[in-house]
Amino acid sequence: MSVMVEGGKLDKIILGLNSEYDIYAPVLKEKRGRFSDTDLIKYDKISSIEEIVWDKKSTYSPKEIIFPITQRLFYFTGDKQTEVIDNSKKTMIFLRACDINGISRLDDIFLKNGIEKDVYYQRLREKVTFVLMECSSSFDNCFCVSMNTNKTDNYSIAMRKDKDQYLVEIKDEKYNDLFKDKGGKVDFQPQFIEENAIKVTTPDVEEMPQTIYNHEMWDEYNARCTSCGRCNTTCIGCSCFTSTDIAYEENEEVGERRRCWSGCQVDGYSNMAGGHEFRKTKASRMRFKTLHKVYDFKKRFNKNMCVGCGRCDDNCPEYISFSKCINKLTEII
Amino acid sequence: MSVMVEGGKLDKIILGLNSEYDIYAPVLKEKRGRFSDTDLIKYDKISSIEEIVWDKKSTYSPKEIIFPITQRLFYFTGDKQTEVIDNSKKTMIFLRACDINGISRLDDIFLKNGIEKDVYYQRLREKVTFVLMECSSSFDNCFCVSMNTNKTDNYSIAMRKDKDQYLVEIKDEKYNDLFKDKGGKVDFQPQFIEENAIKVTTPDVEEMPQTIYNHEMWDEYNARCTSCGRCNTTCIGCSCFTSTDIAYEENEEVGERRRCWSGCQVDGYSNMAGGHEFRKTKASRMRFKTLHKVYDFKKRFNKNMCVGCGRCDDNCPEYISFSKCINKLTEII
Amino acid sequence: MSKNPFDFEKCEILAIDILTDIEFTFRIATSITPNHGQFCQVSIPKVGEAPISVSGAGEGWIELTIRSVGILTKKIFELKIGDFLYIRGPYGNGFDLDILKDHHVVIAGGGSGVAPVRTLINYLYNNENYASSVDLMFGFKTPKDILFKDELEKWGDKFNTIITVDDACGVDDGVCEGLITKYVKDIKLSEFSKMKVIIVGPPLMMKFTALEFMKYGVNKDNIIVSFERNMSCGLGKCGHCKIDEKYVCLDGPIFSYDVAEKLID
Amino acid sequence: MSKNPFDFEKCEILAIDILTDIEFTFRIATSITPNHGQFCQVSIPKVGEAPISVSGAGEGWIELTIRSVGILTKKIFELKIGDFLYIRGPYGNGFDLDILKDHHVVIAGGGSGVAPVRTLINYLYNNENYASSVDLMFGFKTPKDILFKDELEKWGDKFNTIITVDDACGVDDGVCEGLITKYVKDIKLSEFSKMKVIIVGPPLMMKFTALEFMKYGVNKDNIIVSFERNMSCGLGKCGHCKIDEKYVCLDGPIFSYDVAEKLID
Amino acid sequence: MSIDMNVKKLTKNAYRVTKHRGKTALRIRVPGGHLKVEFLPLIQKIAEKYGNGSVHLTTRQGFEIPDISFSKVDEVNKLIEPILQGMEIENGVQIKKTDEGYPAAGTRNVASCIGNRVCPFANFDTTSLALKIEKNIYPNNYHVKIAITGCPNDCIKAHMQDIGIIGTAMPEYDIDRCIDCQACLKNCKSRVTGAISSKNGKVVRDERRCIGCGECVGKCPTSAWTRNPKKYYRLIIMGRTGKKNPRIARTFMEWIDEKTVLAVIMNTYKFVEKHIDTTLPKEHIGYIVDRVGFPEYRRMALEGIVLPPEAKVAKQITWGGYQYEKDTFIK
Amino acid sequence: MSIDMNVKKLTKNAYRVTKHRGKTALRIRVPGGHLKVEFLPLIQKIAEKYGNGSVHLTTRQGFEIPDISFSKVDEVNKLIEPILQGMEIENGVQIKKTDEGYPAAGTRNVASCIGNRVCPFANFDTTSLALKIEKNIYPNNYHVKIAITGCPNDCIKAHMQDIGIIGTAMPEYDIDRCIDCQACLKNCKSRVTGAISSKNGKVVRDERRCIGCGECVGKCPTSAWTRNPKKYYRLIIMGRTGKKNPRIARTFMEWIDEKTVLAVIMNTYKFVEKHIDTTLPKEHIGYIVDRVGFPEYRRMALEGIVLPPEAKVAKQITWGGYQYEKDTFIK
Repeated sequence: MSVMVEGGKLDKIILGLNSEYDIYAPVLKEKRGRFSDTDLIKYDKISSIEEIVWDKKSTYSPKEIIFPITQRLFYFTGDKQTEVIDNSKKTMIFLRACDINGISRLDDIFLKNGIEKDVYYQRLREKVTFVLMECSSSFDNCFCVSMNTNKTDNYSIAMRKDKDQYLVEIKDEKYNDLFKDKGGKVDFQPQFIEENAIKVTTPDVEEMPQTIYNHEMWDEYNARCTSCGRCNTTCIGCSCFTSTDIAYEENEEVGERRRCWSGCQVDGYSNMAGGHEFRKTKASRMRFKTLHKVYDFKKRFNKNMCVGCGRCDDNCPEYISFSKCINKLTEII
Repeated sequence: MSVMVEGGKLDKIILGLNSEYDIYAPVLKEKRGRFSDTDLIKYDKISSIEEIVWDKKSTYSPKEIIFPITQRLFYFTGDKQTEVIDNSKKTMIFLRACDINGISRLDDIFLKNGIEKDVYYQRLREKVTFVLMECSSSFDNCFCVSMNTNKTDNYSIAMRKDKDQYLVEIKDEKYNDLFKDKGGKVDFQPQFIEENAIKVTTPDVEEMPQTIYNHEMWDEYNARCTSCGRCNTTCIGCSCFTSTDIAYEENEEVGERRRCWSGCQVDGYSNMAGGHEFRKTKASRMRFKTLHKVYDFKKRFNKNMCVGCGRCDDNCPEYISFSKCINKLTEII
Repeated sequence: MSKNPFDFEKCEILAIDILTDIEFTFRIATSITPNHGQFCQVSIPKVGEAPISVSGAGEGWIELTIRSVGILTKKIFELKIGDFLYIRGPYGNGFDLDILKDHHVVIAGGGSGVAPVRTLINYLYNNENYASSVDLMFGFKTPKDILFKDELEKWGDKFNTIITVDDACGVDDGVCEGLITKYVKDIKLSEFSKMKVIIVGPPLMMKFTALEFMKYGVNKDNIIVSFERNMSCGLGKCGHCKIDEKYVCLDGPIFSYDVAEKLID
Repeated sequence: MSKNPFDFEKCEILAIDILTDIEFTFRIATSITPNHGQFCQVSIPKVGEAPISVSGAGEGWIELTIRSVGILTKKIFELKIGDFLYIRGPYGNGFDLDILKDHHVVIAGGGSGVAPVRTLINYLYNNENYASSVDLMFGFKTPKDILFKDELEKWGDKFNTIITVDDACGVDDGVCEGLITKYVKDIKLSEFSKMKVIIVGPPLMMKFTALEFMKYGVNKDNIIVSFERNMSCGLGKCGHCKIDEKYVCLDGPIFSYDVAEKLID
Repeated sequence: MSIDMNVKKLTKNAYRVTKHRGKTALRIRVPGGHLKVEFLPLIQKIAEKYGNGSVHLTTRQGFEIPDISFSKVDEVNKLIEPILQGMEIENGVQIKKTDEGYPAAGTRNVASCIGNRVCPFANFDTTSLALKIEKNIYPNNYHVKIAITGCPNDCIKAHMQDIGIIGTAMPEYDIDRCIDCQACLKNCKSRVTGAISSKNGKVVRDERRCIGCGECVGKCPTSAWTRNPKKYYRLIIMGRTGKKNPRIARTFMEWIDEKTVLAVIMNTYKFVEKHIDTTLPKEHIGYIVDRVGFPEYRRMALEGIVLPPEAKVAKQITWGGYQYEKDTFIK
Repeated sequence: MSIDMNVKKLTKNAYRVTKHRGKTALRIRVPGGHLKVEFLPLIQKIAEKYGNGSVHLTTRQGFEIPDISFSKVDEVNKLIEPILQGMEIENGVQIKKTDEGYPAAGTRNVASCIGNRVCPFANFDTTSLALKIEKNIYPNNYHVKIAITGCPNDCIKAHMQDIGIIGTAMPEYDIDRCIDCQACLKNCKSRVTGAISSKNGKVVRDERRCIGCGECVGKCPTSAWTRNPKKYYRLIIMGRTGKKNPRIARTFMEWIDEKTVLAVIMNTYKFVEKHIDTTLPKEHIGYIVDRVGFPEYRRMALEGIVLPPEAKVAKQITWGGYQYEKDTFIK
């Protein structure tokens, strides 16, 4: 069922949903950008459809909703340990096709890699309803089409903003009631981006030639990359984390085990206890990331990790283009 | 007798004269000007005609030759006093008509004012032979014509520089021999400036109206004049001095009485012992100077003190124009 | 609610064996029965967690040989018998015993690389005819760094055992001086095709030892290595131990050298 | 060689009369015979030279009343009888005695202005009938500033003498309080035309005293003033004492008020 | 006619007395240093027609056009009318007679670094503040130097000014967004004041050590650090070069808002007005403060101001700098 | 295509990474701050065509043209060829490829006050020395800031530079020309260091107190004071703003000649070359000196130099300035 709903009415639906759902969407945080007087667009809870930013790409992906930047695993109180169990509401996430596809990569790791499921992820993930935000046009640095992530049918609701009106497809019928009498039926199916300005060809090999390991193509990144890790933190697919135990400062008897995002580009990520660092150079880290995103993940999960959202390129302070790096790699092979 | 002499030959004459005469002329002191990389033109002993600066006005007048800036009057050695007596050679001064006329003002003060002659001045003055430097054109700020000081016949020799040649009139026959066979006879008489760009009218009154004393015309100088005293020190006519006794630092038993130039514009000039200052304001000092230069000196000596050399205007760091001040005064009366 | 794989077991410390200044073996009470070469995530709550190879196992206990290299291990070293360690696991694949059966097995270890193969050696020691022949080669930095001295002596009774030190420090202790690669030639290398070489130790030691054996004709696929990485979750989630498409905590730490050498990190 | 007018005479100090804390009279041996109102250039070599009015004169000596206001005078005050002062002069015009003859003479002095008229008063005192009548008016700041006290008393015997102080400091000493201008009215002012008024003192005192007398009908040209300037060379060369076309050291210090008032400084 | 130029008037007209007799140089203000290039042809024309074809770019971000004859001053003043119009009057500066050149020169061009219109480190739009200040204080004959810098790096050298305004950021920390990459910590340690330390896998900011450069925000890959959207300023005062006692400006106020900055500046002028020794040629504000004392300056500078709650004000200041001899200020 | 810009190369090309994604700003050097106005139209054109129609006048006396797209950098580089030609190459700077923009940006534009081409106080032609230095040191990637000021008044703020060059005058006194007006004394006392005192009706200059400003010469109405025609310089070093330890430069050498100034600068580069910690992003010279120590800097700076006899060199330096916390340099 598809309907055309006015913003005001949509807000009422959202208000109604709020008792059951935390609704997340990309919103604008005024003057919270990296530079003064610049804004930040990130995922946060909304209570009005007006809060959603449609015309710009968010800096951070929605992954932090289901894979929080900091996530407590256990609390320790004296000798006792308590598993931290999330009791939050269900979540409804407004997001785009690339990010929906991105979340499937997270699912691969957290739910399918190895024997065990990551229960912390699983618990959050299971609460999620996807609301697809239709992309009216390709943003800077997007290359979803090349990555086959421009499309998805993995959503419950899809939406297009048309000035003050919203075209809504309710794919999961359980949401039909919500929209009943809220707008006229229309013939709406979300459209997907069919072409990006940026086109990427991923390496199409069974096995990466060993020569790539020390290939000079990586060398430039030693000088260019500053290991800031933004390509990891803004990536929808990056799922690495580091666990830490702490005792609280106010009472050392109490503490927690938590995990935080980490990333292969960040200093210390590949350090062993004792100090050995496997990937010391920025070139080696770039190689690791690149191969992971467009080669070895695929060997394991039959799809590339990278979904071409382009956030790495949007945010690299050193203007390193990942799409260009992929193409360079492919060309070399 | 007039002759045309080459520079080289003139130099030989000068060398010949040097045993008997100190020859003074305006010379260039490189980079010794008030501002860095500017030159100073002042009177000094020369040994070559080449050293003479013809095309610019000297900053300081030749008065310092006969009225030294610092002149020792007595030496004191223990209880003894010794009159300082100048034993220098005769002097020959290259100078212009205005300065020759200016020296006549000094003569008025030092030799004619009061009953006594100033012997220190007299002794130097009596040694002097004037060599008139013909002005080929009026310099900036000159107003000799207005002051009737553009002409003189008070010289022994007159000279015009004509590239490397010098036209010389030997008016005092005792110098004829010097020039014999040194150049061809010519028909040369020095020409005098007949017009200046600047024209000045001096006040033509028997007695200055009392209203001038507090006239507002002086007020502006309170703000403008900085009492630097350059109009006094560069003036050919200013003859004021201050006497000082000192004991030498190395031996307080020995000392000297000396006199130094002073000037009505300089702070402290009109101070009494005990502190009373007769002319405290710059306006009053400007009034004093102006009236002295173009009014009261004339009452006493039948000629104005000012000879219109314009050095005060050349050198005033505050760009106060004395010629303009005179005209203003005259206009007011 | 699903079982939480991050959950861990509280285990009493039964014995502490001080091997060197910085290497202790802790025997802890647990019912887990790890394979040879597997590891556990060992922790002290509020301090941290680290992957530690199981270096011994028996009825109701395992042994963990721990090297003091960081905050957690320093804290562990402060524990006494009767205190507790917290573990989860075992993780990783462990050695495939089957492929060793009736083969000439060479086990080459460098430094604390001896720990993960200790149970395997003891198995071979206790099952004398499982392998056709066993050679042991262990390299340490200096004589005082030698681990499991008593057992090395014991093993030496049955197996050809070469112990080397990089620097003998002037002590003539019956050990050889030099890298173990130097002594590969001293191993009876008659039956290349059937020889199984297990190498455990630092990355470069493993690489050059493997190359040395290959020089003598041992096939890559008969060389087995054990990777050390900072396995953290042990569950294939956290990403720290990933090399190429492999997760060391899941697919390793034991790899056939022909697989291992091709992994692009 | 011409005679050097800057040359000076070495004179022994014969007596020192301490008038006030800062005013001493030095009697020095010299053969010069100054006119009333003339001054000398007094110096200590290596210290300096200053113009000092002659305040007394006799056979082979003169008196100089000196006020300690600067470095030189301070040094002079350190001298003792038998030490030397160095003088040249006398300089200036001095008073014209002739014009006073048979006139009613009023002498008004302020502060150290008394010094230059002291010899003149003593002349009039000693030649009682030279002037037809003499009034003296002297103003000082406070009672302790009063100069020539003994002589004032002596003069008072013959002449109508008014002594005023700006501030009596509470002492009732027979002196009047207030500026001397206040007491001009107390002078017998019957014969304006023949009255000669001599005023010596600070510039403003002279000006206002002159105006006061003029108010009572005294003619400008019957008022005589004495200028204080920093006469330095005493010879009309150095310029310090010049006012308008006048050189105080040559043409003064004594001026008829009708001339003096017109001078534009 | 001989030159009779009241040079004090000339210098107040933003011309200077040069080394060359009868020649002057015009100083063109560019408040905040930001210039529409449409004014360049006029500057070029004046330099070519009245000057010597060159300009000097001043360290206060103005143009100085040298070698103009005294006699051409009036003509040049008429010509620069569009500059006064476009760069001063349109910005709100009150200039009555627009064809008589600059009405004052004592208060110098308000300089500013390029600010956050361009620079990634700047914490605010320095040029805009410069224009606001220019509007408030110009024309004025008191010799006051003000410069504005976008961050504590102080590229504009505000530390050498009578009044230096430093844009500061109040960094806010979302502990749950922090991934302990320590980029902020390392940067702060190596390039700033080491105000960030590591604690339990997160970081902690020592607010008494933080100088508000905002670099932690720039370095943070997760936006755990963001700037409080409010603008904060540090005010440093009485820095100077000069021949007597060159010294760097010292902090007078921290964490104040723009309103306070502007108010303190206006109060500073009142302080000058009240305390300047007019017997001196031009007593600079720093020397007035030295003479009158910081407490009196502080009192007057704060008069009528309600400080924002975060604001901190120096209770006393130790100035330092060069003192060439022990009696530099004992005379 | 996605932007893949090696920003390190870009910044070495005198462009900067700005706050705006994909936009840069070009910095045009104006060595010595003196500019022939014939270059203005080109600057205007670039700003209008490639930028936003505005320029920023930098505190180092250059132009910064903001808002240029990364993609236009090559085009702009070709356009500025006449500027490189006229302002660098003609001045002797070696630039191989003139159509690729500025070859380096680390060593900043050599700034100078207007100097004695105009200013009556300046002791020498600052711009000419700036050009000589530019020729010797540019292009160079080491981050070094040099400024030149004509007199110790330091209008250019040389006290905030790595290397500040102060033109000094050696005043010479002709006692017989002195009329004891005390103009020099009063000025020196009120505006400078009080190096002149009165003695026996003349004045005496305390040469250890004199900072060589030359103002006594300017004040003297009789030319009793004149400048020794030789040029003298004071070299002050390692001043800086920055977030760590803002401080004024301190005197390294006094009464040196131009040759020595140039040689010390070249030696300073050798010092940087030898001691720079290349693991840091760009270690500024001042911090290298802090780390390595002044004695080593002094040793290398003086290497191979025969000092003029009047020269004086600091044996040690106390730096001072802000140290925000006691452990600013204890880490």
